[in-house]
Amino acid sequence: MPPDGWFRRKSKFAPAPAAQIVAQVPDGVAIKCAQCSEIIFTKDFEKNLKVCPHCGSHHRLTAAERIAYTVDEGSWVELFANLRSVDPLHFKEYDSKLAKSVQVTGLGDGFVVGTAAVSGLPLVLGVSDFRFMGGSMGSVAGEKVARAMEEGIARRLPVVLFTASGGARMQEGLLSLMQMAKTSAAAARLAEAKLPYIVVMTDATMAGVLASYASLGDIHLAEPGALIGFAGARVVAQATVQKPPEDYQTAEWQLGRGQIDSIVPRRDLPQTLATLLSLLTGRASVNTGGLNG
Amino acid sequence: MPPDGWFRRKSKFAPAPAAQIVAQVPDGVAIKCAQCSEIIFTKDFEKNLKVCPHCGSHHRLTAAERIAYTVDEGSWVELFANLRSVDPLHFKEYDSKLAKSVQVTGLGDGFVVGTAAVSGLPLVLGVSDFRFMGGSMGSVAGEKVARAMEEGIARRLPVVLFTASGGARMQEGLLSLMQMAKTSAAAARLAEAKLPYIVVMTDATMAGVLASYASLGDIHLAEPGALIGFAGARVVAQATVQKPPEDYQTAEWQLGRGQIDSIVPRRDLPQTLATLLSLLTGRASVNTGGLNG
Amino acid sequence: MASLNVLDFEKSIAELDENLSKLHQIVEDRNNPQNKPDLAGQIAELEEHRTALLSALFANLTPWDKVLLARHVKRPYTLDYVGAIFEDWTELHGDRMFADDGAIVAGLAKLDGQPVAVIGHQKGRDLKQRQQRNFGSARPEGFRKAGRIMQMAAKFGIPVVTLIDTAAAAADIAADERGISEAIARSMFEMATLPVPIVSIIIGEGGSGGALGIAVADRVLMLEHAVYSVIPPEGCAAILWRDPERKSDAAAALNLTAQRALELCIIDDIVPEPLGGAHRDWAESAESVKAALLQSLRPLTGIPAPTLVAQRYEKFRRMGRFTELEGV
Amino acid sequence: MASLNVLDFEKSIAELDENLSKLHQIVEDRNNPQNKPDLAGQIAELEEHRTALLSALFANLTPWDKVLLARHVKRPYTLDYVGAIFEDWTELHGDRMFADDGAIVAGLAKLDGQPVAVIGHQKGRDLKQRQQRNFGSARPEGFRKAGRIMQMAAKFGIPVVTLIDTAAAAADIAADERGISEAIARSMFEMATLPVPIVSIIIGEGGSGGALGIAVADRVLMLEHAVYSVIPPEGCAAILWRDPERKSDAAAALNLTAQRALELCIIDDIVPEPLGGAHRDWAESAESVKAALLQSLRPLTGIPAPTLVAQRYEKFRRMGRFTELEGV
Ligand SMILES: [Zn+2]
Ligand SMILES: [Zn+2]
Repeated sequence: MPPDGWFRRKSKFAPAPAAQIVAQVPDGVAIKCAQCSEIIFTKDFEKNLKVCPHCGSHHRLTAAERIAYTVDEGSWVELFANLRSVDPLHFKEYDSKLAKSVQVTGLGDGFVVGTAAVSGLPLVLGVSDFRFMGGSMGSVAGEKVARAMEEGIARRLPVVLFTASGGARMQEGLLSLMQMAKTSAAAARLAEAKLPYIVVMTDATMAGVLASYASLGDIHLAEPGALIGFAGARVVAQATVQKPPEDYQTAEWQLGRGQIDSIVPRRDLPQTLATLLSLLTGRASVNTGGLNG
Repeated sequence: MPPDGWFRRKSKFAPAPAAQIVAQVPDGVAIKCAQCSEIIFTKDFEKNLKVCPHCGSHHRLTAAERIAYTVDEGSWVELFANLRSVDPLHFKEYDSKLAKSVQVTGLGDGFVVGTAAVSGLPLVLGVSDFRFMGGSMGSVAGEKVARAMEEGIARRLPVVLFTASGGARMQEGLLSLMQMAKTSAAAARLAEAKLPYIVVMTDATMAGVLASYASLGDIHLAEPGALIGFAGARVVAQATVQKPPEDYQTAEWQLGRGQIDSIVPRRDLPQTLATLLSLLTGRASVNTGGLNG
Repeated sequence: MASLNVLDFEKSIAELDENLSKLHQIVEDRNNPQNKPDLAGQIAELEEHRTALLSALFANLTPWDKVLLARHVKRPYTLDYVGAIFEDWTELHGDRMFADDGAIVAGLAKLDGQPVAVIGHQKGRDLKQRQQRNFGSARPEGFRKAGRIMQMAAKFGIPVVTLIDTAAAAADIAADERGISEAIARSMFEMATLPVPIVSIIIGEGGSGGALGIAVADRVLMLEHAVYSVIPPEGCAAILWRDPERKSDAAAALNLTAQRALELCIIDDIVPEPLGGAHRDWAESAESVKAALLQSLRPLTGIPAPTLVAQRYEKFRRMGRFTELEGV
Repeated sequence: MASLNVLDFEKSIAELDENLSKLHQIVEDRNNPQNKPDLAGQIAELEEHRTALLSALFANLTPWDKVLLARHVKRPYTLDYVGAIFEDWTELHGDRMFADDGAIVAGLAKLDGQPVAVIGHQKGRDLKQRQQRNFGSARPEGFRKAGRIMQMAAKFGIPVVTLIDTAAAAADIAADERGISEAIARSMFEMATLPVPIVSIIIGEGGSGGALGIAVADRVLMLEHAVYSVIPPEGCAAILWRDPERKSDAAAALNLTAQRALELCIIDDIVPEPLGGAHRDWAESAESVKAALLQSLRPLTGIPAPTLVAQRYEKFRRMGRFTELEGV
């Protein structure tokens, strides 16, 4: 279960992590797309939901951006924000890495859960923030995923999770590994309660997260070009003689392998989610106006 | 859904149909194995359960032979023996083919059902006789398979079916095709009743039968070398560019494709069935002596 | 209607259509607004003649004519109906194990405002599409995708509609390798106990196990000129007469028309096509199919699941014709 | 014990074993019955010394020593235990969809007269076996076969025993193509609600998702010298220090021993191995495992399925360590 920094990316298909976007012009007026190297004015980039207007590359979002781009304005209520990771194994540099991630992201942990509405349809929403130690799943992320599902059961609401993770968080050892079982078991409970569970796989969704709750949705959506796979490039190279195909471990490749229901451009995601939630719950959506209406 | 006569056989793997075994020596003292061309004395052939002592080829059995080789002596009670095919579509030569099959086999139809015991363990047993129009599934065979399963449900007994069929019986048109749905639905009922269902695939198990009740067992056994596949060689050749592998559509090939639990030599089948029935029902088997004890 | 894709028995109609279209062209010629000849009478006469001819032709179609109509390349395919009949169509892909089979499409949509799961064979109209769709011959992944969507529908209490249009299931080595037989059997097995209403309609070819594999339904409908058969007529002719060219005789022997299927109690109803076949008026065909689906689904809605499943079992359980001798 | 396959820290034991075997040889030499030297005293002394040395060595194993022991090529594998512990073992093959994966074996058997389903990773001892078994690294088909057998066990009310011994799940492109992630996830998902008792025992390597994929059990046991880890020590060292050779440090950091797993409440019990490790006495190891399985299964039998499943959920639900801030 490799953590962040483990994944090699194909230049043609996979978008670059947001962190790699280097500001080329002073004062943050413009940035350079790490995918196509074109210059993008920051205000165009933001307006375009951080999709490169030149190459269409979907750059990574923070959890806050994702929520803002997805839910009806004013509908978001965060839950379980008080959970914090500990360092149960006294693992090398874990403490300092955690502190740095908290500082950089302003988040208590890399997985954010809350209730919200999309086109008026209520749901439990969970979003992973890749900046926080590569979105790796430690005890807190696993706990929040499980609580999101239990919240769905308690409130009879559908659950939508946006995944972005390098896998289990090595620094918590077996405690991390067990989050795979915990979240899968929670998904099984949600399924028994016959509540819709939609996964939206974003760049990157890997290893222990892909091999647990990310692969157990009723519906799997993915953003274009997102890196989605089991093992990192190094491990695959060790295990395989032949060269991977050009589009290996992209959303498009996974679609062809039967793992994804639909690849949806970022701008269309709110509408697609609203349609699916309406179809699965029988509730009618309402036009809520604005960006996502 | 092609009927008998449709299947080309690979010389290396598939055994010849019993009908092809030509008596070479007068007075039926010996026969010639159509597989390896060796001469076998009839009494050795019978003693060896019609398995060639030279090449191990499992020659086809009649339903009566199969029952005698499988169940505890004296335990067999036939059911539904009074069902007879009709000719609902007035299909070319169907009447005469039926009459000939009845005459050759001495059977009312090609599928025989009854209750019996194997090592003291009671079961519902069904056996297809390939001599009867290639074991093709018309209304009677479909009805008897469904009744076998319903009998299992009514008596809370496991069901064991020996398959041998070229597929649906063309001469009954859509009525034949619907036997696929009927038998699959009956298998679903048996499964809901949580009763064991064991399929023993014998030479040949093809097309509409393989694509219905034969593929729905809890356990799939097969005799060595049995031809098992979806489409006949002609159809496959039309649909495929590459040459089939040497062992294509043999039991051994299907084992490698994940469709079969175990290939069991004819002599071991009664013991294997007894062990499995004991494991699945929790009942203890008893040594009943004799051939199958 | 292009002169390509015209069946033999349609040729007289095609000629009439050509003449009619010439007359219409003259009338509609904008460069000549002053000197417009009055052809209304002629046109009306021709159209009447055309209707009469179509009626006569289509009242006397042979089973083989029906096979050709069912396979007509201009006939509306599953996605043509889906686009015309349903709202909010959201296609869902993949079997979650190996691949996404283009020969079967599946998704969620609304029919008259109510959510339904829609599953159907999809043929291709041009060469590229045909390859991508494997000519509508489903591979194991197609049936497994269908099964996944049906289980999802069951989970959320959503009725299932299947549209059948396939010559046969994929019969190549690769399909066999991945368990095409098991996939078909499993699909029927699961449909037999699916706790939601299922309505199937054969819109073109109902080719043996490949068709029945997604047609174990509470109500099975057939379009007027669709066919449903245990074996393709060509294959049947090859076996019966060692001559695939006697497919027309085989088609007759197989009783593969909607009319015979209804008489044999294999299907529940025949859905009318526009005069001259579904390919002549897609919109009218879609209206007809939509009305039939709604009419079939309505009485099924609200039946408790155990009753529904028991009735479905009895429906297929009764199929078949045989006698029971006395005193045997 | 051959001089091959001897771990570094076992070398002193190997030397003693060699001396002991020489003495035994002399005593047992049948060609020299008259002139038999009385070596009983010497042998007893050496054996005592050997036991003391083994005890000392094995009381102070490092985590990395445990990794080596868990991977020891002479260590009993799943089928070695199966042959020694169960009766009526009947192996069942295939996922009914694509293939039979040799890296996971599955079947039915009796444990002390009672039917159980047995599922386990199987490594190979020689090169050919290893290739056939993919070194015990399960492919999607392995997890799907396991799932099929578990569902069968559930259907017939038969408890499930799984034996865990894998470095990791298959991580090659082909495994990814066929959905290795989905297969692992689905297996955990289904085990979470399986309505029969499940007992898992890690007999050698418990390698991340490949291990946990069939270890979502009511009782999880570990052999004394088995290891259980979120990532192989080599991979962890490569990430932490960009140096796979620092695997020993990584093994310590990962807390992958049975003793630590028990302290972290990840496993329920440790099953003792013979002195010097399971590879020194297969029969005693099998006895130990059998006793542990029986002891674990007995209290689970008779618990109503909903209670059993609820307890299993709570067990895994509680795993993890974090804090909840107040006033946030
Ligand atoms: Zn760009
Ligand atoms: Zn022979």
